[in-house]
Amino acid sequence: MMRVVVNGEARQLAPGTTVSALLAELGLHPRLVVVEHNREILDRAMFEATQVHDGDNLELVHFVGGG
Amino acid sequence: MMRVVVNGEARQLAPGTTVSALLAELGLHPRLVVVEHNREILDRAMFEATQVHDGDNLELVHFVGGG
Amino acid sequence: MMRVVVNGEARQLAPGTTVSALLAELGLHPRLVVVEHNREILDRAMFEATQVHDGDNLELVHFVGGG
Amino acid sequence: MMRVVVNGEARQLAPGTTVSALLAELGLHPRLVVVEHNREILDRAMFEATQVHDGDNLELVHFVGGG
Amino acid sequence: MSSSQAMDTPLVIAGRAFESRLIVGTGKYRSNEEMVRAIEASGAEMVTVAVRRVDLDRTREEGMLYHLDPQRYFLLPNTAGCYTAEEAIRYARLGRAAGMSYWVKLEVIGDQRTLLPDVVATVEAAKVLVAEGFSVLAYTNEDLITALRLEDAGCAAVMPLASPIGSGLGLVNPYFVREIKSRLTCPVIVDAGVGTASDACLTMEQGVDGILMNTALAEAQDPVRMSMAMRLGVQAGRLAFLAGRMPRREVAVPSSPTAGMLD
Amino acid sequence: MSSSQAMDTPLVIAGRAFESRLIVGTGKYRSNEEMVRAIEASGAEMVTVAVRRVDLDRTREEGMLYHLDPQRYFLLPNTAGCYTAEEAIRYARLGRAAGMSYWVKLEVIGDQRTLLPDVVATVEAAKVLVAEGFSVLAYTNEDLITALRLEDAGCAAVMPLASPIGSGLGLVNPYFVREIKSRLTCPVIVDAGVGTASDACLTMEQGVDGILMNTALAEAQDPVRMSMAMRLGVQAGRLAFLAGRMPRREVAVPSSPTAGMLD
Amino acid sequence: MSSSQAMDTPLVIAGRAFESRLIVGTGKYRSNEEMVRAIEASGAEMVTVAVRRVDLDRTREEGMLYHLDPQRYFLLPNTAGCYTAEEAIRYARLGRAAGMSYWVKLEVIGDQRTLLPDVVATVEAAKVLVAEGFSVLAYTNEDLITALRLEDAGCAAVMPLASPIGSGLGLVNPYFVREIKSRLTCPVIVDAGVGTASDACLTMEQGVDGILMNTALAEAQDPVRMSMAMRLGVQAGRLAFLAGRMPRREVAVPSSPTAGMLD
Amino acid sequence: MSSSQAMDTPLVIAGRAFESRLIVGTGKYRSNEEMVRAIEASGAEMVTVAVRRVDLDRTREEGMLYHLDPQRYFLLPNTAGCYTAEEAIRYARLGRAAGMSYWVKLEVIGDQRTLLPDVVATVEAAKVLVAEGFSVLAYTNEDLITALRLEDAGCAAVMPLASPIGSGLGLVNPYFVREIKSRLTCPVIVDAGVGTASDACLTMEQGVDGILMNTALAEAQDPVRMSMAMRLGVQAGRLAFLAGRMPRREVAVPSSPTAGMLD
Repeated sequence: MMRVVVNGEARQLAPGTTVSALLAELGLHPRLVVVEHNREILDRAMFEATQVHDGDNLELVHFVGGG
Repeated sequence: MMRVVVNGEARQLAPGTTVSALLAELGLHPRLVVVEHNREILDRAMFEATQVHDGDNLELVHFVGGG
Repeated sequence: MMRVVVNGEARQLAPGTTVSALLAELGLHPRLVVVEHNREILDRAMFEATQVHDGDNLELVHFVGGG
Repeated sequence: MMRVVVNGEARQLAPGTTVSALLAELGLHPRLVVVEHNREILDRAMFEATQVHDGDNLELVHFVGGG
Repeated sequence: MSSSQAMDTPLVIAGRAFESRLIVGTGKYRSNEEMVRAIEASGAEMVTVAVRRVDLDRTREEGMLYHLDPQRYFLLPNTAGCYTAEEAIRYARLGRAAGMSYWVKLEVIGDQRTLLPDVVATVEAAKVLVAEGFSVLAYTNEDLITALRLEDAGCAAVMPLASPIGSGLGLVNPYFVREIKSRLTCPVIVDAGVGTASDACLTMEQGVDGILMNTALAEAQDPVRMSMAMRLGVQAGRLAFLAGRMPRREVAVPSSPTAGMLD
Repeated sequence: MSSSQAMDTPLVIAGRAFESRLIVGTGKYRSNEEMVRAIEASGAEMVTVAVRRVDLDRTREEGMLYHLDPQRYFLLPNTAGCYTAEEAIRYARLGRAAGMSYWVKLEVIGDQRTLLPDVVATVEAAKVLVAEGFSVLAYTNEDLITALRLEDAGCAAVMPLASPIGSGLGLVNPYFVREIKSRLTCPVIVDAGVGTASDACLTMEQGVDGILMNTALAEAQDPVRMSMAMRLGVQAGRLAFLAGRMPRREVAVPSSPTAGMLD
Repeated sequence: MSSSQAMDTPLVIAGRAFESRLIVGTGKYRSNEEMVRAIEASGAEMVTVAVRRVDLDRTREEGMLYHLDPQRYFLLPNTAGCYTAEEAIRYARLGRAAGMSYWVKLEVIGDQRTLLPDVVATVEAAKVLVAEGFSVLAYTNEDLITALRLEDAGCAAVMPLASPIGSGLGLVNPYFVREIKSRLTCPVIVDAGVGTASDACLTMEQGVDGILMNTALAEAQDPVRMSMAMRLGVQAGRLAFLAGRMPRREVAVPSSPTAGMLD
Repeated sequence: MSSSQAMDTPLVIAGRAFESRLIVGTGKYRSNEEMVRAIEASGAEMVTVAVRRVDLDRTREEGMLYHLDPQRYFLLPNTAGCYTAEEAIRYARLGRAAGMSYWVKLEVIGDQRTLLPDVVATVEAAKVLVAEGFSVLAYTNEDLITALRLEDAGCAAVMPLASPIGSGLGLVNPYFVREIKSRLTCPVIVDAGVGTASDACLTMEQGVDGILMNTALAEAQDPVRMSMAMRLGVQAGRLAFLAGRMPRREVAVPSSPTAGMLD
């Protein structure tokens, strides 16, 4: 298994997991999430093709209420 | 001729002049004027029947702009 | 005994008690008290000579802190 | 003659003029003036010894009313 | 404005209901046309008028009834310019005869320079007029004691000033106006002194029932725009009062979550 | 409201026109339902949102896009909570990715207790973001010099505070805000500190182009009513500014004619 | 303080001259010792006292005359707590008998919650007392008309409030107080409502002749320091009024010369 | 004034103690004689002066050292009129040479119309001057973040404005000035904008350590009287701050006992 950090928490992922797969696993709709992959914002079009690697840092963000 | 005071000014009127006649002479529409005859407010219905007498004091008032 | 009212409270006094005697009995210095005897302000010079009678109403007042 | 600039105005000075001489010529008391000589503040102790040269820029300043 | 009025109840004075809490005067406009358009923009349903002699030398156009339709606007005669109770009572009666209504805006002035009310004469006149069946809306100062007496005298509304007539200084003493409102049961209308929309808004936020104004509209550079501004300002202040404002605090509080920040 | 908006021009920021001069936040409401109804009542077309981590333990309902239709409301991501230029730039980019727009409300906070802006870092971040093509609406303090630099940096709007975020103290320094407005050519939006409708009205009377608020609505006892109050208060203040208020004077001036009194 | 008093004239009331324009009350202090030290620090020459029943159950120490030397301080009896003219007249007479002076601070209260004056009863009582030879210093509200009547009634001084007794809200209505001062010839002393030194200073800057206060001193955390502060604040405001302040302007003007800068 | 100063501690700046918390400028007086008398009356121990070219065409009398004895007054050179850090540093050095002291009132102006400070350049210049051993008293705006940076830069005192230089608008933003005072450990002196004694008093009541002013004195109709007024106003405000004011309340509280009334 791979060790990655998602939104600051350590997680174990199966090798070869894609970003799409991760979002699906987390029950998140790709349209409503922005993914920052190792500090780089990942284009939605690349979710399918992008694999997560051991040690990666992922931030999954969206809009919340704010002023 | 009779000498009366209308709105503070001395005027000469023919004996027997009625309030209606006075208003007509002044070009005032009875509906739009209130007549105070010797300090008594005169009912519109009485304009016809009311004669002005020598020495009478008449105040002809209406609504003007005010706050 | 006489029944009088002093500062709103009923009191018993020996017949013939003077205002001076009353003040002395109450431990009040005449110079520092104003006496209202049956609604009339009593001159200090009269404290000695003035007798209290049955049913009299006395108000003993002085200066207190106020703004 | 030398051409120097004193407080923004061109002036002619005799060759060899010292700062002290210049102040004297201008009627200025050395204690009450600060001399900036070619952008360098000149120590009062050096007024005597310092010669003004052709093309020099001198600023003579002092305290005035201000908030 | 339906949506905003749906959030409020009507203003009821002497049993008569008004959708608008803004009452406007008709004096000092540059032209009658401008006055009419400004009053329309203000949304006011009740407008005040003065009672004066017909000018026998001038054309009839000066009369208000030529310009304002009494079917559309409820005309409230005032006793402006009166310095005694007797004089005010006389004008009130003439106003009733002219307007066919028993309503009067009672003013008894006590001083020419400040146009401040003579509260003693005002209470005296109010008693007489109430006894004659008038619905008296009484102009007064910010004195609570006088306001209570005017209510006891049977006034239909008590109208403390925000500041002197025509001054435009706004609401100088919100404490006293708020106190008057909290102590009276009859409607409290703030009369005189409002200068701009924020004054009207702030005044309504004190919880009063309405505002009466004239100079702020007539003397604005653009009376029609200002009338709309005042209409909105009065509604805004009323709704803010009903809504209940946030607390004031000297420490900042973020509007966005402090949690969920990125590493 | 058509009649009142007919008296004004739209607010144009970065080439985009808005009918409403009120911009509202989406934070701190008691419920999302209340937030939605309040925003509707406010008439706002642009609403601010924050960018935060998805909470992986909670239901999806927390996301704003579940509640506000981006077709109906123009979403303005903010950088609230950022204390450095770098951090703010990072959040601005994430907001752009989330919202598909190049607009950002730039905030770089300099102090946790007062949430006052770090104006140096704000100018620095603004330059970077403008270079990346962002339309930057920059939150700042009442300092004219900083405001001029933000305009020079290419900001689409400069947003001085009325008072600290969430304080509800209202417009503390009208002079400086007026000065900023008079010296800048880009829109000036007052952001933060407004507490009630009269604050909004007074602020607009200074001539500024709009107001951004959140806490005054979310923390009102009745946010929907207060939102309507603010909508009206902003319009009232705007129109009063355009109308041009009467002069203030300490001497009274009668509203009714002094001539034509009876003997 | 001699130098500062050299710049002013004494306050003259009913022919009696006072160096100090600050009059203080004697109520509500934590202890009589503190009261005495505070009054000393205030520099006041006239102090108000109340007339009350001797408490027959308590020690004699409660009497003011045990604490304040009438040779040093001019004692001004008040009619505080009276709600009718008759009651106030009765207390005034008792005060005269107790203090051997014909001076009285006349108060007729009209409402228990606000302690606002009943101005009608106050004028009525003033007439009676003046006829009996009293020097009447009358507590009143900010109403000019009432103030003029109190002067006509022969009052030695008219004393409008700054704000309600014991409220500490400061000078709420400077316009009306200034107007009263400009229209009366007798001394105008502002009585009640001052909360801190800047209130006193601002009040004196309106041009009034003096200030009477009690709660601001007695309820300060350190009454002695506050009494000195008020003494200085009253003098400061008085001198600033006499000096004539600079104009207010919204454009800056340098204090240092713009000429003579270096290249 | 000893008694009042006995109630306070001295103002200590850069290790130097001052009895007076009032610092005054020397500009804009109608005559040097008037200036000297005004400064005497103010009780100030530190006075600011500007550095300018000697006017080679005029008599020597213009120099300040002809009028103020440096033995009696501590002269504080300013950098007024400087628009860049470099320029301000140059003037500071000239001032040191002229005054033989390492103290400077640092001003770097950012805008000619408002004379507001360029806070970025001010912080930059402060760092350089502190490194050269100067005791820097820095004029700044009401921004807390900047104030904290000036303290970090080693300034001997931070001097936020009350309002623009020469405006006389008084203390516009008491919240921010209070916040600055509560967060800094170095002395906070309010510089610029005070117009009259009550402004000075109110400013000191915020807890700041002192006030620097010039125009309010020089432009008063009677500068000597106003200087005494300011001296007293500053002391009054300081003592009121130390004394701790009574609470504000909207309900009245009697100053005289409610018990002991007669039947």
